[in-house]
Amino acid sequence: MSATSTSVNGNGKYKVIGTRPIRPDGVDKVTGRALYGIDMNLTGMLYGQILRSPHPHARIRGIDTSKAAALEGVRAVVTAKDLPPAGADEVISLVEGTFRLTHLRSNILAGDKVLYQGHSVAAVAATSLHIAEEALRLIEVDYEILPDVVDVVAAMQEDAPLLHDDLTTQEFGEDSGKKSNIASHIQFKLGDLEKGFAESDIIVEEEFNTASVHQGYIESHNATAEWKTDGQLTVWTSTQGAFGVQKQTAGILGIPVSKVKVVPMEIGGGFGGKIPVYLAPQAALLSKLTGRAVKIVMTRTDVFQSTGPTPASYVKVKLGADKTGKLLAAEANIAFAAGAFPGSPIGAGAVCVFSCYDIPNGLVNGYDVVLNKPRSAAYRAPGSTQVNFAVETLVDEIAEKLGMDPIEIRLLNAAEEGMRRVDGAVYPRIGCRETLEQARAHEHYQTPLTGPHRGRGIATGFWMNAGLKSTVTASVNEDGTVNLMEGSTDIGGSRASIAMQFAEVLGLPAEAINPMVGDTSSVGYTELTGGSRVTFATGWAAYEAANEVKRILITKAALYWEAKVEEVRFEDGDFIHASDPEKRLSFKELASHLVDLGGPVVGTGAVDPDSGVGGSFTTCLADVEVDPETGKVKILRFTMVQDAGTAIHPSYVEGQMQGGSAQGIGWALNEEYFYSEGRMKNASFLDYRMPTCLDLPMIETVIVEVPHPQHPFGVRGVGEASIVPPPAAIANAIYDAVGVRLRDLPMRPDRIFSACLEKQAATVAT
Amino acid sequence: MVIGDIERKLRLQNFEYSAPVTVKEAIDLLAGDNCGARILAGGTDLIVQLRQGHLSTDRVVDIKRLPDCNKLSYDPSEGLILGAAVPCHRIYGDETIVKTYPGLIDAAAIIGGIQIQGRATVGGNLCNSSPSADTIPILIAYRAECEIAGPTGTRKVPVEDFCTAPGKNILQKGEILLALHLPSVAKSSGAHYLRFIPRFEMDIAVVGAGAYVELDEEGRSFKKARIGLAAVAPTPLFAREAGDLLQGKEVSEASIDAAALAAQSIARPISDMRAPAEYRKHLVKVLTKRALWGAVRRARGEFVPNAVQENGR
Amino acid sequence: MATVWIPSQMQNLSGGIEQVTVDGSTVREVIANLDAIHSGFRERLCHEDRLKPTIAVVIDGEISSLGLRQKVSPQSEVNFLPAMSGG
Amino acid sequence: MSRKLYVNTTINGEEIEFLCEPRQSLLEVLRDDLEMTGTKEGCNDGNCGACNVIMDGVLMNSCLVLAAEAQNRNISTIEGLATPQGLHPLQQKFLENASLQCGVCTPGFLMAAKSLLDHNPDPTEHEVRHWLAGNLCRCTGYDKIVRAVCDAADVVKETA
Repeated sequence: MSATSTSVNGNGKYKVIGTRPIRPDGVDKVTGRALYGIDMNLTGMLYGQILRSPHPHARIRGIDTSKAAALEGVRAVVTAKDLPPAGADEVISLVEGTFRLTHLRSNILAGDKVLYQGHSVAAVAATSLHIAEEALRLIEVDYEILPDVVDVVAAMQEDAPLLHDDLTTQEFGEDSGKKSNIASHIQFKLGDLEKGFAESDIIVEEEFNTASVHQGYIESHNATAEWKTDGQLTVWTSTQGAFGVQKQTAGILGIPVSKVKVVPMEIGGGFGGKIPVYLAPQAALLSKLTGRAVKIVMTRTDVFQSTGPTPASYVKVKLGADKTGKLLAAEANIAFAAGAFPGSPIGAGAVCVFSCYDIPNGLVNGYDVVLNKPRSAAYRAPGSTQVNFAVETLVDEIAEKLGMDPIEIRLLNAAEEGMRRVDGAVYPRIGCRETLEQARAHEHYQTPLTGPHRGRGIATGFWMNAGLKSTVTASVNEDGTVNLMEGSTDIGGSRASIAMQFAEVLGLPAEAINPMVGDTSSVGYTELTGGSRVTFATGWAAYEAANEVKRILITKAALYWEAKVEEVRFEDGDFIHASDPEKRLSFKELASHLVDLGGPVVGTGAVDPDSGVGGSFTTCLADVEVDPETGKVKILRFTMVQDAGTAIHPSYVEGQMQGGSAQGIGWALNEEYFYSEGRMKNASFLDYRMPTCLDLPMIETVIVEVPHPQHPFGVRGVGEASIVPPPAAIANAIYDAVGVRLRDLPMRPDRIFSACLEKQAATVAT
Repeated sequence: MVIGDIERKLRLQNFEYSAPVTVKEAIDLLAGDNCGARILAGGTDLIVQLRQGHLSTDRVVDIKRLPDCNKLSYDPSEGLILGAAVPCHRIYGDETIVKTYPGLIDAAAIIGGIQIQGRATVGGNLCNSSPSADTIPILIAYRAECEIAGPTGTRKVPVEDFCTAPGKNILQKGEILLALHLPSVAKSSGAHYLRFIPRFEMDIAVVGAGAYVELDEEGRSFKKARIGLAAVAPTPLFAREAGDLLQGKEVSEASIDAAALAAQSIARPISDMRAPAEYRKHLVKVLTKRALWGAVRRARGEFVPNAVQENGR
Repeated sequence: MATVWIPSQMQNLSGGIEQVTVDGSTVREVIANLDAIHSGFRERLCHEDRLKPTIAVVIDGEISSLGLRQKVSPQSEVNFLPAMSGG
Repeated sequence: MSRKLYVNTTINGEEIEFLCEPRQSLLEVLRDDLEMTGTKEGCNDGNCGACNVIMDGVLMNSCLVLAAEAQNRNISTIEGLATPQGLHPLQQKFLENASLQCGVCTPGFLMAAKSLLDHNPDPTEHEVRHWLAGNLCRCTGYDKIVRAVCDAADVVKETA
């Protein structure tokens, strides 16, 4: 096995940061004790199930639930009429965007129309799961089938079936008043595009399409709700953000947030897909009617057909460069399939499309398009992978046409501090160039790839990362340990990385910190686990909390020595009497005296840091072998280079890079929502082909550390950017192997084989 | 009015469970029922299909306690008796079978993952009668026969005549597949099964091809050949003419290409989520060639690793 | 005077100009002054006393969470972007 | 409604009796009736391996086993992998290698890996990957899982 990771600039400046302690929740997770949302079990709990539309687009003329309600063991049935009505202009503002309340409610229980196959129509609670499911068969829904559209370009046409009567195109803050499936249009412009292309010696322009792909977490969506007669609703669920669930659930149910307590259970993967609520409101309504706790867990088919895929896309890109390879002009038209309701990450797509390069002249048009697919949700660097596939393929083509090394052309144009992006923002210190340089220097790149039908590809990607609000509360125990309560649900080991930042400040071993994830009633407001923000922002909150603990402990030490506060300093983990160096107390010793030193020691960090527009860059190298007779691709070797700012727990940084790489590889080669007649036909882990461990090699990682200029430890988020470049790198590798350019994701064997056939035919013809 | 039909994975409908210990008892249970009892062997297809609502039943008859269905015995003159309830892992765990019927191992060791192979049976794979079943082409190539017991006695049917349509077969009410009989293999013979899937494991065959060949003593020409195909028609196909073409022919690129083209000509695949028809048609040729060459090399005593040898079980 | 970059979709308000320098020590003042020069900006960017939730303000490369209350220095560069976050 | 069946079985070395409906899977009974929620449900159709258990020495998807079939069988689940003396080397190596992120697939991987080492104490990387191919992990890209299994094999060999 090859080495896994190189930490490039590891500077030895820290004691705890950069080490690899065992995660605090680890033992529970390897012994089966950890309780995930799907594991909830309450006394007297009922089981809920959701009836979902088999049709992609239909008007609901009527729903008859009487037979289902009469089935023995069925305790309640709810439909859209059990939700409060919403005004057309009521909105809920969430971190991920602003949504019309009517849209959120009708995604939970369809009102007059179903807008996608899998759209929730009714919910049942019964004494067993089997009975609940039998009851679903007894619900009669009278549908008037309407024409559907699932292709993003088709949905944009004037004659396309309209999903919403009242949807008009928004033009960045202005309502165009035009009825359309195009929910919004955004445009960025920089420099003089025409001049840029006129000065270009080489221009490439192509169209690209990417399929809807799913986040693919292994734990299905779930919610258990108990609505007590005092009006207090408790929801236990797997979520990326308990406060987001609280806000959505309260909004959808029309009750104040204070009436909803959300307990985040352990979460079995999210990747952006566990930000929206899908089940909590239905479970709550059923609980209210029955007076019992109600648990709903989606089937895997439901997960695919009813929850957030990332948008399918149409991307057209034109690039111009001079003879030296300097990019002079760039134009992109991007359409994202938002699904049944507006809200795709089109803004992010439009920002990310040219974000890796210094291009003086640019124009980007982005469109958020509704169509008859499930409402899309965020997926790891949402919007960036789709556009990166197009640009990084074309940059490769320019390099090839100019006879340039693919890394050299990227270095020549690499984004740097002070560069203005097409959206107008100017970069602070970033690590784009460094990831390219490390990739170039890597043994992988330096080792020639030999053998027939083999090829190497490279691509560079970007994700902007988020800051947002986080709270951490720390309480010192008399044995010198610290209980640390945080609001960020832990999907990938973040308890460890937050505890380590806390420990670093106080010179404690990581093991002395006992981190816990609180519910919405026990911890301060904290935004979602997403946007690569937890180690960055919640870590920052931990840093602030640790500093407060330090300040308080200094006063306690002063009290202990009956000295003045100014006489005590903190050094190397010890509290020291400045004028009497004999008086020295370790954290643990001081903690043991706290019983006699007045009030408890509690520190809080509550932050809302600006993340900056810098974000994180990745560069990856992919070696592939293509079977020319079948078009099947085997990944021979894969290396991911990422700027982590500072790697707090390198193992989990590598883990993010490897996981993102694997998802990117799946997106590149085989994953897709396969539609026929408006219906997804492959809604299972059998036919939605996520990579197995036989499909992947070891994923080598190089952590680059270009510290974030503002973060106290220099942390940048690392969660997302690794998913971005793999599809383009693999496309470029396939070209290197067999000489065909793939423009559509996934690059399925049949597509590669067809492209090879066409190339052969073209060669013969000439 | 369109009632909300359910295309979802559900828990199971209710049914009775029986685990008979004699064939007679099993037949009585299956024959006596009104609403279609279902036979449970490994359950890796049945349980999923009941959950999905593709099948329904009021009784599940578990045949794993029937001694006749658990036989796994080889005799050089009689061949192999493969009980219908014998899971894949027992087949590839048997060294004699690995050595004697490498083509069967090729198929038995690629169905699902290890945990599926711990349960799944070749008999169940046949009775599920999916066009894409991995074991059926190689059973056809090996000239396997089905031993079927029913209310009126037992009968034997060539495996290529067993499947009648997707998910349908010749089993009548009350009948059970007890075992498969594979004739003994000739000297200078070899067999090979392979399939095409987009991933490297866990997929359903996009196309599968199995071949059995007997060569002359020098290994230069074909004495006979049989070819079976998966996922290219409503049932697994016996490419009889393609195999017959090879009889007496020299082993060469040309003869094997001709057989592959003949196999391709009878394929009539569909386009679905797993692959487009045209691509499947192309794959038939590629895989038939590869299966024949693999079989030839084994017939010549060359080492062509099967999934067990390649992956170390 | 802070430099405001006008998004291309709002340049109809600025008569096609993409860069405007305006006084103001907060985003609120900058927008008010911008609106005084080129009428319509307040309505495009704000809803009641807040930035529209679909709009983010970036000051010198930092996405601000303070909205209209964000401090702006005379050397500052102000950008308006679509609001977005990650997965 | 069909009558419930009485089943007597052994789970992690303890004799256990339960009543079940014929249509209940072993997975359902483990999780919902016996409250052994360490075994996870990921897909309920045999394609993710999260529900792996070892029955009479054979690795299985418990979602594809009827609870009734557990009669007189010997079943091992994740809850029985560690002993009062400590974690199994596989569990320890999963922790040391950071082989889990969300951890929901981990019990299934550990049971599959246990079954691998029972059959093949000295697997190559390829053999590990092949044996684990029926288990899906979406977080890790499998790298650190494969490393942990190889490391654990070394420990098991040394202590054998």
